[in-house]
Amino acid sequence: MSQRSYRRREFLKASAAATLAGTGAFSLARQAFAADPINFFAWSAGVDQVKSHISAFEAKTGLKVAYNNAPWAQYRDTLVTKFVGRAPLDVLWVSDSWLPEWAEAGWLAPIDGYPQLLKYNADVDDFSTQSMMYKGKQYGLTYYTDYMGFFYDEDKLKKAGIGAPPKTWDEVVQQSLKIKKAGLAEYPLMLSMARETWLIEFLSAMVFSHGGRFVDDSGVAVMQDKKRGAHAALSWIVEAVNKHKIVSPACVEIGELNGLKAFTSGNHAFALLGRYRVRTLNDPKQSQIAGRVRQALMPAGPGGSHATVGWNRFYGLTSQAAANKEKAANAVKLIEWFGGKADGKYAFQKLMFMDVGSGFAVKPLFKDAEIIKAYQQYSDIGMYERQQALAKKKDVISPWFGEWDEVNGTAWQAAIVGKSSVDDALRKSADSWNKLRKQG
Amino acid sequence: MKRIFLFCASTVFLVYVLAPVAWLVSSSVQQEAEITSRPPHWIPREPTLENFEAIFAAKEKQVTYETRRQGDPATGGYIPSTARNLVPAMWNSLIVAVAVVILNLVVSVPAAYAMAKIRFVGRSASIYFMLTTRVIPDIALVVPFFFFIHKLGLLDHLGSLVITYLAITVPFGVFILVGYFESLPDELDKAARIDGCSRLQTLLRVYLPLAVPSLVAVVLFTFLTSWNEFLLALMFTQTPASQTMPIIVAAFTSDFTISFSFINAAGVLAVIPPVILAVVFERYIVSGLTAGAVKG
Amino acid sequence: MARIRLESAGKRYPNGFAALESLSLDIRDKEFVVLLGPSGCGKSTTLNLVAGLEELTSGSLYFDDATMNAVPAHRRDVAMVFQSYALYPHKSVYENIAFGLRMRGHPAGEIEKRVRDAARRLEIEPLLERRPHQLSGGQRQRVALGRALVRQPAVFLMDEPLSNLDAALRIAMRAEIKQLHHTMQTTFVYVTHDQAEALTLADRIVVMRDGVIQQIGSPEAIYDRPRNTFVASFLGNPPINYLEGFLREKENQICFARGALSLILPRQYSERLRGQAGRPVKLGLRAEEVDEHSVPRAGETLHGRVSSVLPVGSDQYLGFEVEGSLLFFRVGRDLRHKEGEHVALSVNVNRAQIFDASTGESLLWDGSA
Amino acid sequence: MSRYDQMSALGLLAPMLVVLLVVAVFPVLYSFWVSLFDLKLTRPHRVPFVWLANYATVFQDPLFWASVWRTTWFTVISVAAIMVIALLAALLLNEEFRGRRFLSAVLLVPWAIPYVANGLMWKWIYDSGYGALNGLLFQLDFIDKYMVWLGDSEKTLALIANAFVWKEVPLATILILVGLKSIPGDLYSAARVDGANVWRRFVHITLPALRPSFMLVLIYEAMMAIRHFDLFFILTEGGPAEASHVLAWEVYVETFRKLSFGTGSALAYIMAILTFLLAFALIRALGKKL
Repeated sequence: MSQRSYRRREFLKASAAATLAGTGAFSLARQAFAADPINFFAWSAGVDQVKSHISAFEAKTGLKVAYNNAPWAQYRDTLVTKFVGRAPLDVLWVSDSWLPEWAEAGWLAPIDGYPQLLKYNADVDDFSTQSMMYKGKQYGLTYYTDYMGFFYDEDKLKKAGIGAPPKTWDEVVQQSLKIKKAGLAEYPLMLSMARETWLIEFLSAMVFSHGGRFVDDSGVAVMQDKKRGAHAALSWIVEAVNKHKIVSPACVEIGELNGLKAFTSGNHAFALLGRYRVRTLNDPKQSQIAGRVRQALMPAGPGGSHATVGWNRFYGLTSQAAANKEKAANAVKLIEWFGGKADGKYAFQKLMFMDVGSGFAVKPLFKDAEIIKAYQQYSDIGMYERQQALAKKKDVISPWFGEWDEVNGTAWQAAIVGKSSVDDALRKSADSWNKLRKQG
Repeated sequence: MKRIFLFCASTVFLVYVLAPVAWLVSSSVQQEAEITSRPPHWIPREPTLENFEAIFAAKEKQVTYETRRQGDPATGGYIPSTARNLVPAMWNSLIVAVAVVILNLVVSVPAAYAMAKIRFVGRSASIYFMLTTRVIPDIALVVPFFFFIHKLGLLDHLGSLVITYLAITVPFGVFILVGYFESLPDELDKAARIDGCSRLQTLLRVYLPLAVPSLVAVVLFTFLTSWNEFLLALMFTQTPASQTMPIIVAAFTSDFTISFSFINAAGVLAVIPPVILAVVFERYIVSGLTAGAVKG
Repeated sequence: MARIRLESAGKRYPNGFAALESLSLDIRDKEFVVLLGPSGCGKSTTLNLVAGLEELTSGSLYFDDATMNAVPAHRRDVAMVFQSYALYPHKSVYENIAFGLRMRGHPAGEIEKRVRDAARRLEIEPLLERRPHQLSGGQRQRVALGRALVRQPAVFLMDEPLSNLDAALRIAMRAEIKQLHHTMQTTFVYVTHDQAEALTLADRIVVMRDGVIQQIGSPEAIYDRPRNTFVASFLGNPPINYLEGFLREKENQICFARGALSLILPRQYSERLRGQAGRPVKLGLRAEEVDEHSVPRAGETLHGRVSSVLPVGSDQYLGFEVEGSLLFFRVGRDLRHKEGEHVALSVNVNRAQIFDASTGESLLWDGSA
Repeated sequence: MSRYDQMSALGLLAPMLVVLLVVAVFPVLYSFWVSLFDLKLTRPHRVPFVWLANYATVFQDPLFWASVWRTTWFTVISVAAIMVIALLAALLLNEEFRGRRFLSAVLLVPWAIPYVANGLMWKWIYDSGYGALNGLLFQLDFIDKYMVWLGDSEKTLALIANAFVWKEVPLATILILVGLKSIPGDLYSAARVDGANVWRRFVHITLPALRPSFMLVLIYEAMMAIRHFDLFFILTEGGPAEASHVLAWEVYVETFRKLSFGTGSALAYIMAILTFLLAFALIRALGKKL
């Protein structure tokens, strides 16, 4: 054996071991995919409801659905990674917040070419349909529509000698101080100001009820304008935390979920929460203040109204599915099954409402006797409708929303914890908006 | 006098280390009503294992209108629908960790032996190179890794984690092993060569059996690093098929409606395997690290 | 069984340090050669080159007629014993000894037999199942020897194998190694810095310094006819004494002169030293070359003062001041001198060495081994 | 050294070199390349080459400098606390007493715990509504009402640092313990003969002998603190406001929240270089060769 071949063999022995081990690991990791199912991705809400409805769909059509979900908090990151990585994905839940961003990036396809889907617009609240439009095209069918509601603990108000819930934010301060004084709650108002996806909805509700806007109709930032409601809204929060001490300084670390829990354990008298949470609030199994929670119209700021923010989550169709005729046809069937009628009924919307309490935007269901009966058990359907009529869609939805939202959330928090003045915070947020807008 | 002092110091130390964990365990077996009491119940009055049962009992099954669980996940005792992902995620973590451990050893053992025992041209350069790569913060690797993993088509695959974890574990493994090999006498190397071993045989038949303490230490370090890694897994895995334990646990903290005690239960489960490993192999960690570490 | 030849062997490290410049050495088959020198002289490097643990950067190495330059250690038929024994701590004594045979693919039966034989011969049979850490230093040394000898190699290399043993054991092991060489009938290359070991064991000694061979020769030749002061100083205990002075010729006799001292050098030196009167030289006198019993004769006597008397059991060392220089002699213990006493000592001029005062080269060197 | 050794060394090193080239060197170079583009994932169709504009953007952003400062602060307090606690723990474990083995096994618990679990554990301890910290202080009468912890921007960084320190102390303790064990006992005996008391022995023998261990702990823990991400993600997401917006979080937000890979890469690159310089400076300043 020559020297050279000898050395080579040594070398090969060493490296072969490494290679073998490497390939072994990857084959282990690789997942086998079933033959072309409809890939459906959602956040982890109503999982059992979705699954049961899928089972019915599969039984009916013979198609297979690969359903996966991710937590709401990681949903956007996850989906963007999937889009960029071209992971197989056909139908997905989309939040109105992300529509411009995802449509601009070419990840979502409009559904204008599918009359079998568009026909459902006739049954849907116009406000909800508008939330699914971007640049004149419609990108889906609604999965759930809801708004930010104002809730109060009737017992605490009575004990503090308060007859009626507050109509204005000033009254919220006065009543809170009374409740505080009576020792009924340290921080009467639960306001969740943690940095999470919910924050923009809380902020929008505050701004809209103060008669304000973040941006005007032409898309120019107006939040920094002292005469507009955003300034008043933030000033009110800052005073509520730092001057009146009716909102906990911990609000910047309390997310929507923890806020909900704090409210259900009876720590607060007032709360801003998604309307659908009222079911939990009045459920004796989950809430210590069950049966005592009432909804009131969003308090109005000076010069404001009882307006609140409404939102929409919908079924979207990916561009990769739209590009393939067969895939698109199957995906559209699934969208219709969920977002439209299944077997001639709005079955899924009703299922979600009955099981979970999720809001819907298909108007015929408002007349559904079972739904009315179910809702009246824990809340007032009249109030539900009155407030929903005053809901507005978020005005900051844009392709650069995600990036701006980071800056904006930080700025509001900075003002709340006293690290920045209200003026500076809003100016910073507005500057960021205008800069991003210019960059496109 | 000294005994008393040592006793007090040990107690302070024990409390510092164990109290937070004890609180985590205590919280994991409390019911939701109890866990929200103020001040907290340090010892649960009505301990329950329902969180753990939910995690292990949860099985993937056909869900129809009839078998669906009604109500928000909340009404099911605050146990999220994703509870069933935890056990598979622990399997994922295990698979990744084992694969990384094996590959790491295959890569770093020969390299460490060469650096410690062979005086070759480029020896110090390769040592510096290896150490330099350790200094790069892993978050700086995320973007290039992302494109790299994307190119390989491994996004949302365990393979992406195996590859990227090598980047963060190999330099450390080599570092520890080089130190340990250097502490073993050179003459053993010579003796083995004279006895007829090639370099590879010298490594496998003489040094490897002698390096067991540091091998165990490297295996443990690598295993725990992989098992515990969060940032890269957060970036490169998106579905339960490939998500590892830390991702699923972190996801619980941001789920819609979830009980505090459930999160703590998930935390307890995440903690148990690595803690058992570490405590069982405690002896090796210290002795395996020593030779490498002091030399630096 | 092999003849080992190094031709102009050089070893230069990447950092530029030259351990060996150009070394030529021809070791005969079955010869016992000792490489002797202080640390850093290149003796271990030479051994490693022969073993294949290091590679020549210039020149050639042959085993018999085969070039070995690029053959790695594990493919050479050599065995080696190390100063630290280098036993495998994780293997039993048996496995330590058997390992080399296993690696070379000997059949199991033969391995068993050879290991048993070696163990019997080295009287370590009862230890075979032990681990190295359960052995004494001497036992480890035997195991290390056993590991080398079972191989029945063509070349048997030893790198300071006895340095870690205590003095008594060292003497005993020397005898055993010598015995081993006789029975094994193979080529031994032995590295040491201990001149006594070299003198006891070697067929030929190679004295090295700074990577250069100073002298090669039989122990007697090296001891009696050192080529230079370095070699002369390195062997002998207590070391050789030097007196600086001049050569002088009178009455057809050649003398060494220093001050009042004049020693008549033996006749057989005349041929080499004639005609160099006045040349500055160093006289080398080994410590044992005093003859305390003979009557002092002119030209063979040192007159001086006893400055110290150091008994060392069987002998005593005498510190002796002559012409302003201090010399040490080894004399019998029955010779009763006192410190400060002036005496005359008769020296054996027939074994005196003459070196050039500046270069240290022997003026008696005739190039013979 | 021989040609055989040279070749076999390369052969043995090859797998590591390949791995590190692929998973460390290539990414670092590629990262620089990416940082020269205005690359936003949400705008996949337009990716202009912008030279060093991303770096200019980063350096002009006050948030960047603020996060550098916060990272420095976090690192300094964390490493200082780790060194002190680990030294005390190591001195304790260096004594011989019953239960020492148990204690050193327990010591490893925080080290083995995943950061995510560590994070949610401390988040729950710090919880302003039901957390153990409030509960304990309240029961001991140190506070008369529940306090806000992580939500208080004055306390956030220190609280996160505490969680970090808790988890990092074990490894640092082991490293220092190893140093302690390597001090020859003769030194202490000699000092005792010379009449040095406990404190003087500690100052004149123990501390100087621990220098290499301290160096290692200092460099290692500083590197870990600078790059630390997990706790910031789990505990505060950089908040409240910007109170815990450190460099690693900034990189994350820029890259994966804003999906701006160009500026994200520039930031990551700057961070890598800063880390590298710091490691280098520490090694040089403290005169230890690696």
